[in-house]
Amino acid sequence: MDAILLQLLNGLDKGGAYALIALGLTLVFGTLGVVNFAHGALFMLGAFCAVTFNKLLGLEKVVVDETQTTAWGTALEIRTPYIESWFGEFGSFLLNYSVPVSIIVAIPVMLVIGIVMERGLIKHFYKRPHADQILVTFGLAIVLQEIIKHYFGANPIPQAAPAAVAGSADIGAWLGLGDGLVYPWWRLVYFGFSAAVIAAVFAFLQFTTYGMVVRAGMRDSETVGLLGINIQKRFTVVFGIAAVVAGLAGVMYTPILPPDYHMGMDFLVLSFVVVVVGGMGSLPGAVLAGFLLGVLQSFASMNAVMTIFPGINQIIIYLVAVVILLTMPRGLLGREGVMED
Amino acid sequence: MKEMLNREPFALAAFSLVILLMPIWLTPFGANYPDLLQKFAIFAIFAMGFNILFGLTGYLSFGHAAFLGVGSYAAVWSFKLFTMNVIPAIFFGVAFAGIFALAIGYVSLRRSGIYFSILTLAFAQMSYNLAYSVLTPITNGETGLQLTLQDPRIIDNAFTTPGAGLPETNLFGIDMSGYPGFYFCAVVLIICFFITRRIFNSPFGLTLRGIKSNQNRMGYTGLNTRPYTLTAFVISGMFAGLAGSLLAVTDPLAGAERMQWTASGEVVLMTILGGVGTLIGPMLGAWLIKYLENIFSSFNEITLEHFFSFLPEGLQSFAVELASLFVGEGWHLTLGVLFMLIVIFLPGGLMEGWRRLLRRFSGGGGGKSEPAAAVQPAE
Amino acid sequence: MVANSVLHVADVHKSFGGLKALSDVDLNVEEGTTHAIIGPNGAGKSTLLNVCVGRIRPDSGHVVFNGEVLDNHTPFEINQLGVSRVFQTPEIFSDLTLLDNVMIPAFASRDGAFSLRPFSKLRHEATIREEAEKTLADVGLEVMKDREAGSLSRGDKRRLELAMCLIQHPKLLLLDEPTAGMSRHDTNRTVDLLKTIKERGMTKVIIEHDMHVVFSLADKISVLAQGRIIASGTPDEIKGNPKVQEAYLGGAH
Amino acid sequence: MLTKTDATNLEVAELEIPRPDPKDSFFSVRDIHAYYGESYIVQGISLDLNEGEILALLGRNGAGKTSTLRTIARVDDPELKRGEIYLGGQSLHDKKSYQAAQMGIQLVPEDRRIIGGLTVEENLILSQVEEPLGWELERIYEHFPRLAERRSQIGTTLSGGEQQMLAVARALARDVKLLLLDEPYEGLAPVIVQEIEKIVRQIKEIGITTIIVEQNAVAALKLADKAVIVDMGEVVYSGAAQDVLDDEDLRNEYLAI
Amino acid sequence: APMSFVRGAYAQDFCNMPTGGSVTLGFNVPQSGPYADEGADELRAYQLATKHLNGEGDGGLLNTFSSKALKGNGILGKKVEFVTGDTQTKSDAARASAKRMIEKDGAIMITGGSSSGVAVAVQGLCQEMGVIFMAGLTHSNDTTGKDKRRYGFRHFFNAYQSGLALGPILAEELGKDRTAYHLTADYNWGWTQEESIKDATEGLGWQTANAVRTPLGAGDFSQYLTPVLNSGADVLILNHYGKDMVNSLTQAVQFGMREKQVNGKDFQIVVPLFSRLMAQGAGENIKGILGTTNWNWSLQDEGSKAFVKSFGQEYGFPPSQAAQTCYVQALLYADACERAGTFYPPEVIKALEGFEFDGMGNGATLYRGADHQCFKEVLVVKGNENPQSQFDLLEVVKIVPREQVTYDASIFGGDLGPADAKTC
Ligand SMILES: Nc1ncnc2c1ncn2[C@@H]1O[C@H](COP(=O)(O)OP(=O)(O)OP(=O)(O)O)[C@@H](O)[C@H]1O
Ligand SMILES: Nc1ncnc2c1ncn2[C@@H]1O[C@H](COP(=O)(O)OP(=O)(O)OP(=O)(O)O)[C@@H](O)[C@H]1O
Ligand SMILES: [Mg+2]
Ligand SMILES: [Mg+2]
Repeated sequence: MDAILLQLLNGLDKGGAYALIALGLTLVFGTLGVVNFAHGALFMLGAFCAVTFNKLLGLEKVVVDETQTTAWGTALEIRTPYIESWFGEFGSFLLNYSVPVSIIVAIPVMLVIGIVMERGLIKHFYKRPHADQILVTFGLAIVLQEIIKHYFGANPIPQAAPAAVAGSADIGAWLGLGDGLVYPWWRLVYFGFSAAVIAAVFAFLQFTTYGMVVRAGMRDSETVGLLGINIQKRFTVVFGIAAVVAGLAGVMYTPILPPDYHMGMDFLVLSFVVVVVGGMGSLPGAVLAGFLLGVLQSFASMNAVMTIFPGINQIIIYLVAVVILLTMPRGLLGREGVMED
Repeated sequence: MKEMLNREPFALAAFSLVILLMPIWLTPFGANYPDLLQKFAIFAIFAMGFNILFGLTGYLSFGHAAFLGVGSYAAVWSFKLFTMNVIPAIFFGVAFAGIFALAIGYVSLRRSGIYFSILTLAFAQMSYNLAYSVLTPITNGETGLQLTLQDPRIIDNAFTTPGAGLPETNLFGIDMSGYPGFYFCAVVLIICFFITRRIFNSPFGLTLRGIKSNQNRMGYTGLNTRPYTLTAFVISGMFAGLAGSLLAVTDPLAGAERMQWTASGEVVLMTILGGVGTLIGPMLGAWLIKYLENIFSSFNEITLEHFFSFLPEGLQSFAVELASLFVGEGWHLTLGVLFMLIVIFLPGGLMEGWRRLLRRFSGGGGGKSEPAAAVQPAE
Repeated sequence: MVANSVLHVADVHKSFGGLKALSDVDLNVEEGTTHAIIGPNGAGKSTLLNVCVGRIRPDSGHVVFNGEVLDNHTPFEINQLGVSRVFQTPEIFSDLTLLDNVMIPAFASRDGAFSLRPFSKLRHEATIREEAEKTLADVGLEVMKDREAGSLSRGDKRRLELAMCLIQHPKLLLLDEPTAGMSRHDTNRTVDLLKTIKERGMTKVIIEHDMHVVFSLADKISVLAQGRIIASGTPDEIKGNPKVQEAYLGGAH
Repeated sequence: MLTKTDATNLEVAELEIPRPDPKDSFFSVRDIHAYYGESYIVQGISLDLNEGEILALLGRNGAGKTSTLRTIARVDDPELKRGEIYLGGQSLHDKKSYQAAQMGIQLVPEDRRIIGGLTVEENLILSQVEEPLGWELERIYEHFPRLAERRSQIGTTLSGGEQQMLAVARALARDVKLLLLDEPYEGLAPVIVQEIEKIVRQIKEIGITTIIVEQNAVAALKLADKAVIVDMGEVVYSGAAQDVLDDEDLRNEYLAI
Repeated sequence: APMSFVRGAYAQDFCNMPTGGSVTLGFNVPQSGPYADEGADELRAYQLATKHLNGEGDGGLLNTFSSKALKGNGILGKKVEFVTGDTQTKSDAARASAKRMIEKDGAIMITGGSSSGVAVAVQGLCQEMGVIFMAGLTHSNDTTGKDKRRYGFRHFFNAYQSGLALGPILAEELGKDRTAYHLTADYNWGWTQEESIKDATEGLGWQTANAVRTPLGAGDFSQYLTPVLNSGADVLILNHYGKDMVNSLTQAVQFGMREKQVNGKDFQIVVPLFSRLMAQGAGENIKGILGTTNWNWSLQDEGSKAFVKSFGQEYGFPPSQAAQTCYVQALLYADACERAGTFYPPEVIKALEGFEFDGMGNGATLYRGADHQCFKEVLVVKGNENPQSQFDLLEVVKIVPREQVTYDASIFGGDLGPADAKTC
């Protein structure tokens, strides 16, 4: 029972991450009609926003101590973070909360990145075949990745969650199921965060006229233009939002997964699967699929299940994808006519 | 002139000449060594076959590497169980890939567009994951399936006594490593080119193009699209299996990573880079990517210093610094930049560039000439 | 059922949600005749054709073609039986040349629903090619035969689609507003063309809002309104029918 | 930007330069040339219209009528490479389609272009996102009861004629100064044609300037004040509509009626 | 035939016999992919080795190496040159770049790599082509076990040795009454690692609660971690490497496993194979975690000190274990050629087989002839609780003597195959 509850939590948490990444993807994919292979790279850039912010906070004053030497014979350097020497208490507070605080930095940065990307590149590809979109965004993803690799190396860079939420929450006690049932605080925070972001994006696109215009523009941008609407500008905004959502997903994921330059590619395929299983052009579909796949993946990894079906944990996502796509022609909630040809 | 170029024997002869003379004309590019030449031929087959599906029907498969992998495994098993002769290996490689493609295609082709792509991707990823772990007894997992001294090799062992080391793949006694391996692959490539050309120029090919253009219309035109797309899928799967078995022929090892999505993605990129739906574009794309992967990655600072040694000292180190971003460990960056440049400036891939060149040299088309240049103020 | 009926629509019902697009539609098309269907917009005319070619399955009722009940036939099977259709919004192969556009249906009617023929050379399909060129000439598009179909003007796309149907020599040709958007000149040409086809004995069902076209082609006219056939008869009978006047023709005629 | 142009315009008016100025007439197209990629389609067309006039733009299939309208509406394709367009003294040739629409140009396209996935009502709301607004929804529904019935149906599942109504209604939902109608009667039953004709007359009474492209030349000419016939992308006749109706040779040569 | 365009018309005794004044070595390291940083460090080590072999720099380990055959004048008087390639940590790519170095650049020896799959694949290739392969970082038992090759040599230790070394220390530090839970990367290396550690710990009297296979590159391991705490186990053993290990360890710590008490004992995590780069990736979480490593820069023997000094002065930071093993491999090959007096591979192989040496770190070392595996001291380490610098991540708990990690060559099977020279 406990095990199932915990796996459910795992699944929801994982699902939150999938949904959040897929959400941005499906925005540009299902809404603007662009197959964006650079979406994973945006996720990665978000994570590196947190890394950079942390590095900036952690910039150190280097004092060379000539009296001591290192094992390889050079003078020893003594380092103290500037921020601590300047702000004292508040400095160490900032350092401690660097991951959540870096959201404030990441939002404008990702927005600018998204807008520049759309204005400079993607915009010219709205009318081009999907094949061209794939090639150009894949190229872009590689370039972004290599730039990050050049500056940060290939090794993962760990980011700590704030000390206050670094430990585990005693869920068992809350639910009256006795102790032994603990779950990391940060993962609960992540789940709450993804739910909030998803809800916000939803409300914006599904229930506002702005969202309706964007949906219309994706179907037929020429006609929408003829109705006096500057659809290009709105596309840019939507792309910016997608970049921000991906970036935030990346920022908040860093304490769970130490980021490295390749993490975007690792998530790319999975997020495509999530989007398509959810159904093209459907935001709720992407979210639903994200949670569904997350939960099923968790349950498939339970020992009891794995002893019955060896290796099921390796293929569960794809297996579910196949079954869903074969039983439901357009995924869970897909709209007719979107990316079917 | 154009008529002559289009004539079948001429086209074939020209193509064969170019392929067979690769060891010579690739010398200035530093690409004239057997392994890379073999890869050029093999991946050209892979991409050409992929294009039969993607280029003609518009169905974008994201799982073609699975067939490549199946072809390789089948070929290596043929070497292990039966004989080092490559003919049975290729036969099994193509046959198994074909059967596999038939099964996956039959199911996946129930959907179109992105849904089809993801179905193929899912099947390929399942194959990859299983090959990497659970199916290790068949695939030898991460290490990859290799020849061993304990292999039964029943046909060979019935006629000859095995030597001390591992035997080499052969075509009735001719070793298939090195240059002979390349020429063998080249001949297979030429045959594949011939087949592809025939498919492109046949009613079958035209029908496939019709499916790409307007699948809906096809039905009301009295054509059953499913068997057409399935045939195209199986043919291209068999090309992939052939390429996979040739990989095993020239180098008898089959690894699971050949089936990973990145490998499927690579052939997609090759095809788009060269020019979707063109006859030789995918081949050019394959060459470009393989060239970058093998040659650009090999440049290191020392090679660069040599290269820029004609420059004065300061300039030289600057040039080396700058260039080293794009070669050696930076070769991926070159690849990414190249993808972007080509697709931005040559929509339609390398073949588009070729067409533009031709047009420039043949002095532009006829028709009405342009009025004076635009006098439009910008926005 | 009439003895020489080619197409028999029996008691067909179709609704979309709450909307009854077709109710209780009964229709007989006799061999060799041209049967026009007219009616106000949204009456269900196109829906009726959709039912005939298998694009839409009726909720109840049957379509019988040449004695064969088309309940479970897919569109391609229906076409193979000899039914071709021109759509209201042209359905063509936009990125192929006009010649290719016409050759594909030609292959379909010669080789059946599926034929591999991977090794037969296209260039050698001389007879088919000739026929395709001739058909394009019939509709007046021969000079453009190597253009991409997507770049045609709208009237030309219509004519191309007509050519695609004609080359199949169907037993039954269904035309959904074949002259809409055509200039007077081209409309007249098309009418002439359709008349010659009639002489060849092809049966046609035609939907048209252009009364000039209807009255110069039709042997029989059925009027559809709100999913029901409200009148059926010879052109003269229809012209005189007050119900039709009110529902469809308005004061103009 | 707008105010500045207005100011210069005023100055021009005050100076009263004698040379013919395109800005004098309400709507003016000066020698436009437009291309689809490399094919040269609109080959120097000029038009002039006063406020409240209706112009019938006639010609055979493929003559370039649609292309001309699209160029005026400033759609990307075909690309305008040379020539000038003015509406109410403001230049249009340097604008994008959405800017042209905000200045009061409305194109009712030949294939109607109802937006998929949106209901009838949403299609109408869409044209009221940006100022300036025209008819309110109630008024539209009053004139097109058919649309009122179908308001929550997905727009693309309407029958052809219903779609045509929606396309016209969508244009009226905006404050139109120049209405471009591309074959508005196509596919419509005679009763509806009369209905739309009525609307066009009403539009005329309100004083909206209109260019109408129509294969049913007689119907169009009866409505129109002026007529222009194009062939192969060039103007071959320009004059009063009544003259075309009267001149049989002209009709025979270009219109086959 | 075009062969004559490409290859000299002269007869060749063996593949890529050096004929001019120089000899070319092929350094095949991961330059892209997850191990790119490790590969970069390996390449640094190789460049340093080349310098030292050619008599430049401070001579490095040439000074401490027990064999004095190397003179700093290249190998057999020929200047050492090198070519590089990118393995991408993929077997196919690694073989392709090795082939390029052999077929095009005329490399006489291939060395490097940062994973066992690649090592086995390239080693097989080198056997076929008759080119000696000096493996870089590869820890799987198979490399010198069932997939061993006559032309392949490994200086690095293996999973089995990790088990042998770690077992007693675990008993010492954690007690004999423990229950272990394994999370194992679901591929070849993971399995051999799991098996070796399981053998070792069960030999001590530990129980094994469960051994669960996780897919390679799972990213999020939460679904495998949650069952651990309720399984009755009090030790978690992570048979993961690279990114997998960084992630699973980070997440295990997040799940509160370091603070837990199970069966009245502190819950513990063990990572059998450590590297400094991995420790860096796991950050704070590595503190106090036990594991083994091949070599660490804090070692105080003469060889290690000399290497750290040369490397640190050249690049400004200390070398990783991957760098050390690669550097040593390059020198050992050169030395074997000198001692054999020829580049002729069968002779060089003979010179390496059974070779005993010292002064390269890890004490006295044997290149065992039976399986081409090196036997030397193995380090049991622990994540440093109070690092003095950003490189000071591992603390050596114990140096396990060579005898204790020596095992019978026959237990893994395999066959070295013939040593005959090939022309290529
Ligand atoms: N897929 C559908 N879903 C919902 N309603 C539909 C669908 N297809 C058609 N309709 C409705 O059914 C009715 C009949 O449509 P149909 O297209 O048959 O009309 P029509 O007679 O061809 O009209 P027109 O002359 O204008 O083309 C219309 O009111 C239309 O809105
Ligand atoms: N997208 C396009 N690309 C290339 N050529 C085009 C394109 N659209 C139209 N054309 C060509 O431009 C010419 C004019 O087309 P246009 O649509 O303006 O004609 P039209 O007068 O509106 O004809 P219709 O009465 O048939 O609608 C035609 O020859 C047509 O083939
Ligand atoms: Mg209709
Ligand atoms: Mg038109």
